[in-house]
Amino acid sequence: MTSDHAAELTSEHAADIDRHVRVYITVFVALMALTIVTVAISYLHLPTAMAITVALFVATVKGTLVAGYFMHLISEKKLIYAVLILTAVFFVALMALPVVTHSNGFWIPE
Amino acid sequence: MSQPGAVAAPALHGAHEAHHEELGFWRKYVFSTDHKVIGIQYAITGLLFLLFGFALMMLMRWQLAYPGAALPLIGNLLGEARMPGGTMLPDFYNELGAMHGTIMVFLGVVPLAVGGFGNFVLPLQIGAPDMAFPKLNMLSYQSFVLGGLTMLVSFLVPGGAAQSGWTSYAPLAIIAPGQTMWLVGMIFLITSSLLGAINFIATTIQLRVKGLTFMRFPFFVWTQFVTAFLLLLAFPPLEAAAVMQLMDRLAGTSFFLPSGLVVSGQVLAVAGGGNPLLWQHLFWFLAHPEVYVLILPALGIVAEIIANNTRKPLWGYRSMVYSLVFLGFMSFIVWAHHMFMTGMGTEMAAFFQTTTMIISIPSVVILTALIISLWGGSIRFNTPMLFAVAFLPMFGIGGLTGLPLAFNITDIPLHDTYYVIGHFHYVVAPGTIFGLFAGLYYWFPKATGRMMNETLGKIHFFGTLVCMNVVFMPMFLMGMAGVSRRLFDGGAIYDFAQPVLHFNVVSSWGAWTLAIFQIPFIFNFFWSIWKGAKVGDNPWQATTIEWAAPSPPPHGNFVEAPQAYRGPYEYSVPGAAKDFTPQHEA
Amino acid sequence: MTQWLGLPELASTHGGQIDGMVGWVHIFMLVLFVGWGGFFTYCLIRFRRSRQPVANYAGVKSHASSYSEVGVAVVEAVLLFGFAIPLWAARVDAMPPESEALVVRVIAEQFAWNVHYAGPDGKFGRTDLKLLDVSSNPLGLDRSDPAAKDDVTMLNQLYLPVNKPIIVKLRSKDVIHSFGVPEFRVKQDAIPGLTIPIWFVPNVTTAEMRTRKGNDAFQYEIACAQLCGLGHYAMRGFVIVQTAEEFQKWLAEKSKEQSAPDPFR
Amino acid sequence: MDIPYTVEVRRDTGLTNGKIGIWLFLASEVMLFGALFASYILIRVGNPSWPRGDTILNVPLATFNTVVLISSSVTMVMAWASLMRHRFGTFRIYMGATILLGFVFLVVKYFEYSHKFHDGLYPSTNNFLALYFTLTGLHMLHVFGGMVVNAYFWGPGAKLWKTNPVWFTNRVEHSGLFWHFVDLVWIFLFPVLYLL
Ligand code: HEA
Ligand code: HEA
Ligand code: CUA
Ligand SMILES: [Cu+2]
Repeated sequence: MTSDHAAELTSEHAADIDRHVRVYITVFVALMALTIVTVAISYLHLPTAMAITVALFVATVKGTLVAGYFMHLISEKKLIYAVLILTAVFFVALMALPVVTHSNGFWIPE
Repeated sequence: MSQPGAVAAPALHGAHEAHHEELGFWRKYVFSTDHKVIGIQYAITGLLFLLFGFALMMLMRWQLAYPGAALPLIGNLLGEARMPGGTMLPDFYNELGAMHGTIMVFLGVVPLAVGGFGNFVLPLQIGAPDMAFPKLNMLSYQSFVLGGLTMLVSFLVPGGAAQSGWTSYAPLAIIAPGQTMWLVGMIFLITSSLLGAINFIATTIQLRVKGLTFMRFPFFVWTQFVTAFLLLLAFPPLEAAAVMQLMDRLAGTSFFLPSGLVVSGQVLAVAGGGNPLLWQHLFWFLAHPEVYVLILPALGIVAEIIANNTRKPLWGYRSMVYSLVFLGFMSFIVWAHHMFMTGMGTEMAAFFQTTTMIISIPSVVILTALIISLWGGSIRFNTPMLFAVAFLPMFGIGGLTGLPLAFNITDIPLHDTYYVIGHFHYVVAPGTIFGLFAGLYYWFPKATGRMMNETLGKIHFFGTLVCMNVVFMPMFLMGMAGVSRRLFDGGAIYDFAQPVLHFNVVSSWGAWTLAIFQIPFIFNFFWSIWKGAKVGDNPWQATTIEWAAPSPPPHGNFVEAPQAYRGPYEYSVPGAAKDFTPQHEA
Repeated sequence: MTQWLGLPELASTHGGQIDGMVGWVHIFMLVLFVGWGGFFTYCLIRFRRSRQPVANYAGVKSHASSYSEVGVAVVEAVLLFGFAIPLWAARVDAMPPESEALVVRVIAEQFAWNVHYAGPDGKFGRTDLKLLDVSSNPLGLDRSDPAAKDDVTMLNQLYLPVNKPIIVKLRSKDVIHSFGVPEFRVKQDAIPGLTIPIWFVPNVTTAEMRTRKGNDAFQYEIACAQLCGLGHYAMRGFVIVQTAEEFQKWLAEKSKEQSAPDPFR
Repeated sequence: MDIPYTVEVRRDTGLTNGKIGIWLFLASEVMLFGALFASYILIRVGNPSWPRGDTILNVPLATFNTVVLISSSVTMVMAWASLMRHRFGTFRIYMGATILLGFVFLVVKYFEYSHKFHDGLYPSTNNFLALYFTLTGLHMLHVFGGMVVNAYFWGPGAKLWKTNPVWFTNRVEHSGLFWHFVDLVWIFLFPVLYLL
């Protein structure tokens, strides 16, 4: 048990923590920039479809940054990936739900 | 994270000799964090709710058998608002129906199968000292109790309990009285299940003992593991839906309310623009996986008991495990087979019919494997085994009658008739409930150190088996004749129902007799806690690790941490000294 | 062939296919149950402890089970792609053109079935929530609209001509109901906010069915199949199937009667 | 009796119980908000006309809040990093900042809400607002929850640092994971509700 403590602490010794911190700062700057970008774009009043794709794209990039670096997903254990992939699959099913509902009924909306 | 609030012996067990720091009654039995105590709390509460749900149903069965007739004695006790002069009012009937479904599913079977058996057995079977997050475990139970109380109290508030079915379909659920408490209760129950699921998965992955690889898991552990994933990922959408329905009821939103609703001549004053189908999608996205949550733990129990009492390994263990995982995965993409009559286009219908057909295959594989496991065995017919064996054909009937429902075209005459009621009761009542009874008889000695009485057990079994079929078999015939479910008068006003109406009487008497045959069980259960025959740690001569612990297991479960050296079901190994070779024996 | 299943008398053209399929599925189920059940019971008797004191570690060796499982899968696939999907497509996609069919609106409400015919002119009149009145005008039909002049509205009574495609346009005013007519093998939820068209061809008149059943009080019944509140159990309507002539006559009379300025309105 | 792998990692999974636990929890949260987003799409697609967020809501204010929440995420990781560097003092500062920023977020939201109510805009007004209030409301609950947990680790919970620094560091990391997730949800809520 104590050996595991040691393992844990030495694996992350000061040097690469400093590296981590530098990364966090860059990510922070990137996120700020992207935030400004989305808002700016929204003022261009693009056609809805366009606007949605752009906004969601930027949001996804931001999300990836947060998940990847702040949540350390770029260097996570396989097991966590497995759980998240499974979740992602069902998440997609959930997102498909409204689309199929609307595209595929033989009823006519009033 | 040491757990002071825990005890060696289960709550039920009076004098126990295990050494540990003495705690006050409350910390010991009520706010305990010991997985065994929590498991037993869950089990008892679940059983009581099962009994309550059954009681509600027996009231309904009176109205169904003798529509409009005053119910002697009990009738008048229930008050003018529900049964004036002993005759039932339609809204009370609807309350009973909705609450019977809700209670049986969410407050009866799930707590007993997952909360009870899962909590008590799973850590023992993987050789763990406790669950990974004992405090979370306690919270989960408390949240469940809160949910249960909310549901119970809802009978007493003005407007009464929910009366829109356990499916709580909008818009009815939004304009009808009673649903608010139901939704709040559901949110508690969902939270409870989510906490539980996290705990089960983490425990299974992290706390299994040395040498216990996934392919050495007892099948029961596998079923609990898959079940936990179903709960974890399918429940949140319903939680979201419940929140939205609450908003519709309390904040006047219209998530599920389209524009231009006219209720009893009055145009409904809401913004509109919502979609009633959204609720159905979100509900069934949970509720289909939920039905597998109801069956899988029972399947696991049955597998354990069959292996133990045939005295031979399960046949095709691997294929069973793969089927189980596949089944769990598929159960997320079949939900719309409950919505075939909502006007689906060809593609969507085709998709969901196909997935539903596909999902029936793994069930067939598992059941077949279990039946084949009997071949070549040396079968002991003790009470747990009787229930376990009876489970197979009963689930068979329930499962097979799922097939005509699974085809959109044949679902047309059968949808929302008693045929559906028959179908799922065969899987949940003589199916799941049998599995759970089997488990109770099987693990009772582990929890208390005492056996339940065999004779009473056999009476309980044969009585229950016969009555269950008397109750549910007629429902298929009524369904075929086209009698809708959720009918206050059991279909009495319809001409086309007349030829089958007498079956209502048959079912009802079946149900009441069924109740009588539960008395030996209830007596047996409590009597054996104190008076049952004392037995050793491994009365069934089983191989899985839970039997390595003393009965009842002390706090921390095992005297010294066990290890797994082989697969779970090494019975009658050729050349072995005795006819069982435990996993934990080097 | 499906009397043995206890399905109600059949009175629509497409119903035969449904019954046939219900029959075949149940035969399949029966085969499975008997097959598996047989093996099951044999095992219980043959391998009881007294007969088989020591278990056989290996158990079954043969792969027969895998074949039977494949068999099950194949049969299910046939039922699915051979029948279920095409038949449903026929129900949904092969809707006859409105010109060749009788179009009726059925508007469900707690707890009744409102029926709305376009009348001789074949045009449905305007309806408006504002004009709606529970007793006199449950549909909010605007009689001032020329198209509405000859419209016919009924309560819980659906008159239909025999052997003619019927398109029922289902609606609901309040909650979800379900329009089910057992003899026609028809069932469809009526969902507020949506208009759902379904079609069928009734091929047995009420009169004929009465003689067939030897019951001259017989009526085709509309049974609400979806829980819709207190009155769900009593949400019962009637379908009266007549010959084309009888129906035309009935419609003409009704239309005259209802378009006539009526002192009580 | 001790539960194994609460502090040290299990060799074959390379994880502690807590790490798995929190990620499983986040997985369920993904499905929760996923269902809400799905509902948003379905209801939006189902409506002939849908207002652009910025015609009803206050974009600058929300932009500010986005900045606040993202910054709080950074201070959160910094808090964890300082523990990894055994700098308890800096941890206290960063954690304090995180809680404070969360508080600022809630205050701003409070003003947004009360302003809406003042203009007679309620959840019942239309489905856009219904979704707006439900989604942001639920998100605010999460922010609040995160703040409570963080406050615990800033205050009483910090005692653990003395007795078992590794464990404390892990717990802070886990509460951080939750906090980042809440931030992540907002990153999607913001454009979806305000900009589209
Ligand atoms: C434990 C619960 C459970 C289980 C396991 C199942 C299993 C299945 N269910 Fe069921 N179902 C419910 C619970 C369950 N169901 C409930 C509660 C409802 C109603 C909800 C409501 O509306 O209130 C419902 C409703 C329901 C519907 C909607 C009906 C309608 O509303 O119109 C459909 C339609 O496809 C369906 C299909 C199936 C199928 C194909 C399976 C398949 O998984 C079955 C696969 C199994 C087999 C094919 C059996 C194999 C057997 C053998 C091989 C022979 C064995 C024989 C011997 C041993 C002798 N179910
Ligand atoms: C797990 C789920 C479950 C279970 C087990 C049951 C069990 C039973 N159900 Fe129910 N039922 C539902 C789930 C369930 N039901 C659902 C979801 C609906 C649909 C509701 C709706 O329409 O919305 C429904 C609807 C329903 C109807 C249709 C009502 C209607 O449509 O109007 C009927 C009718 O007879 C019925 C009957 C029964 C009967 C007789 C039992 C019997 O089998 C009961 C057997 C019970 C026991 C054997 C109890 C065992 C417990 C003990 C003996 C306790 C011991 C206690 C201690 C030791 C402390 N149920
Ligand atoms: Cu209308 Cu039930
Ligand atoms: Cu289902």
